[in-house]
Amino acid sequence: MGASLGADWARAWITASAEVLAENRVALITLDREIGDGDHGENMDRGFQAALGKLDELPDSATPGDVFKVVATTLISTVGGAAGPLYGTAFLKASLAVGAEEQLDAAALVLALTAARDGVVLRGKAEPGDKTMIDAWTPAVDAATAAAAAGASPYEVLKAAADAAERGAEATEPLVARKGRASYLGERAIGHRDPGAQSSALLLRAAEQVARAGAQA
Amino acid sequence: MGASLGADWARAWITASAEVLAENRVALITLDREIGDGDHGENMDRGFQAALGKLDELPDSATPGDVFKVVATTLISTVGGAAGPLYGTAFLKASLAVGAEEQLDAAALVLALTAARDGVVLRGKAEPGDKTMIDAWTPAVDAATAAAAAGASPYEVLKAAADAAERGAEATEPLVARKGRASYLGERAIGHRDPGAQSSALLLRAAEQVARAGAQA
Amino acid sequence: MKKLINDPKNVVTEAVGGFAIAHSDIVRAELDPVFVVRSDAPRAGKVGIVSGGGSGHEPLHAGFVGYGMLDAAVPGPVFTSPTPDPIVAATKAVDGGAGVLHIVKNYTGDVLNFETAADLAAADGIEVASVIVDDDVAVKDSLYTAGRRGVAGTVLVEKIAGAAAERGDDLAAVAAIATKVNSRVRTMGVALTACVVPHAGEPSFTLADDEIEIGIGIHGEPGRERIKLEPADAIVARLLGAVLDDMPFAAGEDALLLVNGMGGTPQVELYIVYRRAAEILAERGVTVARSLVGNFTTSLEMQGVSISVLKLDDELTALWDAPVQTAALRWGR
Amino acid sequence: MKKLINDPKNVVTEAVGGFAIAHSDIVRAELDPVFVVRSDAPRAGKVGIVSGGGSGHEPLHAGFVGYGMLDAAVPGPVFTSPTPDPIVAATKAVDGGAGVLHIVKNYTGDVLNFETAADLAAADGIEVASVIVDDDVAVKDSLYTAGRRGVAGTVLVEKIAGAAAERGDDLAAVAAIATKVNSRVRTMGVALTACVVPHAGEPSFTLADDEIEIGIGIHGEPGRERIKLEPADAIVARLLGAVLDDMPFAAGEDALLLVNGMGGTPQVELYIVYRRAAEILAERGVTVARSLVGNFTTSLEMQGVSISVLKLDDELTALWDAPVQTAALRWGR
Ligand SMILES: Nc1ncnc2c1ncn2[C@@H]1O[C@H](COP(=O)(O)OP(=O)(O)O)[C@@H](O)[C@H]1O
Ligand SMILES: Nc1ncnc2c1ncn2[C@@H]1O[C@H](COP(=O)(O)OP(=O)(O)O)[C@@H](O)[C@H]1O
Ligand SMILES: [Mg+2]
Ligand SMILES: [Mg+2]
Ligand SMILES: [Mg+2]
Ligand SMILES: [Mg+2]
Repeated sequence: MGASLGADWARAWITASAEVLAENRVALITLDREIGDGDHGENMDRGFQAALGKLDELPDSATPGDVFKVVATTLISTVGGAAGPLYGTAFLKASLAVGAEEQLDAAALVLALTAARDGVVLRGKAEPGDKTMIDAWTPAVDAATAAAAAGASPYEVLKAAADAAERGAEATEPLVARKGRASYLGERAIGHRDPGAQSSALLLRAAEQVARAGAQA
Repeated sequence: MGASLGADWARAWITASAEVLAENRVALITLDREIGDGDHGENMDRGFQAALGKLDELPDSATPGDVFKVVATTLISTVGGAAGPLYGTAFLKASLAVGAEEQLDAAALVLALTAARDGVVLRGKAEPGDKTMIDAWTPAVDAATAAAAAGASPYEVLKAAADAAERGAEATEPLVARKGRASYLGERAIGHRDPGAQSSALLLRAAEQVARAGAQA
Repeated sequence: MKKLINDPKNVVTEAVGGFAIAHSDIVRAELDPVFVVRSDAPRAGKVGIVSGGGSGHEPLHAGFVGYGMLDAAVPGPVFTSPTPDPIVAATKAVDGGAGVLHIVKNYTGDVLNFETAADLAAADGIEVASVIVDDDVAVKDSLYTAGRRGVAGTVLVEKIAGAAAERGDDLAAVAAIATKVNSRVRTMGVALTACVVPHAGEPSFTLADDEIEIGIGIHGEPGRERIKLEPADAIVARLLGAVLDDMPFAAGEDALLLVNGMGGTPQVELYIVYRRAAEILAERGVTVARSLVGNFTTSLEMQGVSISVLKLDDELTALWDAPVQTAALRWGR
Repeated sequence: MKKLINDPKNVVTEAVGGFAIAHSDIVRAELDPVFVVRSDAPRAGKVGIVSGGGSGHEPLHAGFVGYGMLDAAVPGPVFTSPTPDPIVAATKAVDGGAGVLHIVKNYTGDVLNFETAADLAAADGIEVASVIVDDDVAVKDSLYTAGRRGVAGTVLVEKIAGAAAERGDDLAAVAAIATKVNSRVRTMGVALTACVVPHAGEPSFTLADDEIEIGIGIHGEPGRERIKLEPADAIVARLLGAVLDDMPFAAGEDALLLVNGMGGTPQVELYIVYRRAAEILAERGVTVARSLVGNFTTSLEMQGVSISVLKLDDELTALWDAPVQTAALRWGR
């Protein structure tokens, strides 16, 4: 079963996400320039830097759900574009899913990931294969669910999610887009990775990495 | 003394000028782009093409002065820019200078060239060394005057003028401009030949060449 | 990247700040959160109209705030839709008790953020209606896209809805007029060059010296088709052809013809395009009853143009002609 | 060269043709010779005002033909002053018996061609006065140059002289007002990119990716100094500094601040420049009483900006505020 993940992990995740998004700012801008409007890296970087600032304002007693909630409202009020409402809703739904739990076990993580994904679908109406962040989230949720069912630890659940999200992001490359700006391009979107799927994979990888660091510590 | 030059020469001169300006259209545009606004070749080409068309409308009885006059009014009404009024005035004054003469001898040619140059100065107020077409015209007038005084033929007068105009055009290269658009550039005009001086040299060379062709025929 | 800017992060606030000083007779700007609002807002009993979206399309939208048009504009970062906060703040600032119309260009980001803002404003007791503008015929409106984009036709929706609000129409009526304009306007654009988003620092796409991009959007996103440069008349035939195929006109019908520069196109070129477009319409028996030529919905310094045609009727023509006093569109006062 | 044109030789006639259709409520165009004239010209008893010059500076001058401003505009080929013929024709077309004012930018070609036209019109019994505009402080006005160039300040001369003519001033008075405006306005510009003249097909100069040209004219001619790109605020300090050095203001004096785009500059950049210029004037105690921001005197698609400052007094302010109805400047009607 392994150690469950608490607020420390949640905070560390957001911190690590802000770092990885800052590092990948230009890469995400470049992906979005190719099939969108070139702002995704800027948007995500702005949002997670803002979220980082908000973490400090949380009381020591904050639960993982509290962390997700402040991230949600911060992303909604700082990111803008399509990604702002979508990621904002994802974190909001995840926050609701985990409630006031102090520690998240594998099952709770699966609930959170599933709620996040469902939130994005609720707002954005994308289906798998539409070449959106959903193409990272859906395989991630499936893999996490399967891992948890097979008795994986929280860390292993996140690892399964991150691995699947990365493959999912990669798998957007040959697709024609049916949602978001890339849908205007028709066939010309083929051969380019969806920036939102890529940022989703980066976020889930960060979640896994801080969990691993915690597990090793 | 050599053969004097009549209306045939005047017509042939304008025809040859139109040709040489069409050939040098891009070269003159390039010179003017460097220290002006890049239209001198276009302006001169437009004007002399129009003048060419007007030659046909002249009666067979037209004198050299009639030819110069129709060129003057055509240049004034088609060239525009600085060059239009200046060249227009030059041809107008030359036309007045030669009056109704059927044949121009060396002395008449010197009168015509001097009047043309004085017309340009009257309108443009440029002095030698100001890096304008005057830097081609003034040495041309001086050389023509000297040649005529030494008993040169009309063809030889034009040859002296053309040679001097070419040297004068070349000699504008190291100058700072004090008139026209190039004067806005200050020191940065140094190293560039004045486009109007260059077109003047081309015109005078054409005058010489058709006279030589006539002399040989 | 060569731009007359300071820190790329401050482009929008500095520009909005300058705009508000230059047009202080018409608007004032709020800077936290950022929005531009009529200096006389809220006007009691008048429906308020708010639009917004990513910056970089100026004069859209702030240039259209004023008498007879918008009550407020909410500029997001360059090419990024604003977040709900400033939209809510602008909505509150213009609510005169008769409700507020949101005019939203059809992009996922704009739609989602305005949606959230409308919910939040409604929770505060403000009646909000929303109209989505989607006039771009370059995009197929189908299950397989995010739907048509809102482009230059937005200006016509804003002007005409603004006139309806100014004459005292209620919220439902203003929303209905805006919807009607949107249903009767079609647009198609072309780009000759790309634009550079300040925070990106590099062009959004590259075109060879003899290539143009047909069906371009207004966000520096690539268009649908890349072709070799053609004479202006041939390009106009393509653009206007697509517009008229999508919305056929009967001979004798009236049109408003909008030739919109993308930002970096010289005015002579806009009028060369306008001339041929007007000729084609005349050849088809369509009367160009009203015209608008200029930079109204831009993509920063992009060179290119879009052609919009609005099918007029007497009501729309009268509302178009009604007085307007904004930074970018002004007549009748 | 990528442009929305057909044959480069037809750029001006096609653009003027399109302009006249688009603004047929205000102007009509003559095409042989080419000029644009108010549709109600000549107006009996009113001083006529004619301006003109090479094309490529649009909306200057045709965009300023209409009530309260110019009576006619004479566009030459791109960047080439018109010949006397169309100037004479335009002068005759607007003479309502009270004489005609020629507003001429100070370029050798414009001055000479307008001079000839004035002589010819006078020979036909029309009283003509001429005012030369030379507001560009980038050029030293000395024996060693052709004098200062006429640039964006021309718009202010045309607007204010136009208002004086519209209120019924006689020719001497209108010329005096125009001269007064010219004596109180100064301009300085910068280019980030060059422009391409259609018939030349190549840029007038080339700037490296990090270079800008200070003291640029409006004909794609190189400027006086080439420097490395700086933040907008630093560039504004240079331009406005040169303007104010040449025409110092005392604290408490009123200014009209014109930030003029060269054609290809996005509006956000113009307002960023405007903002800093207004700040600097405020720091010096100068009141920015009136403002104008936009593309008014352009160099085709050049990216860049010029800053003009006009020292206002009550008379000039009132004439500035007077109604104007042209394609490019309109208020009060
Ligand atoms: N309807 C949608 N459902 C899910 N994800 C979407 C949808 N529309 C866009 N996205 C995601 O948002 C990403 C773009 O985000 P961003 O560039 O920040 O916003 P914008 O497209 O407004 O510029 C896309 O790469 C895609 O993954
Ligand atoms: N005041 C002047 N006197 C004599 N020649 C002049 C004067 N001003 C300009 N020029 C000549 O005119 C030439 C430029 O002509 P052109 O390019 O056709 O006109 P513009 O300068 O109006 O574009 C210059 O190269 C110069 O030789
Ligand atoms: Mg994007
Ligand atoms: Mg020239
Ligand atoms: Mg965006
Ligand atoms: Mg010229």
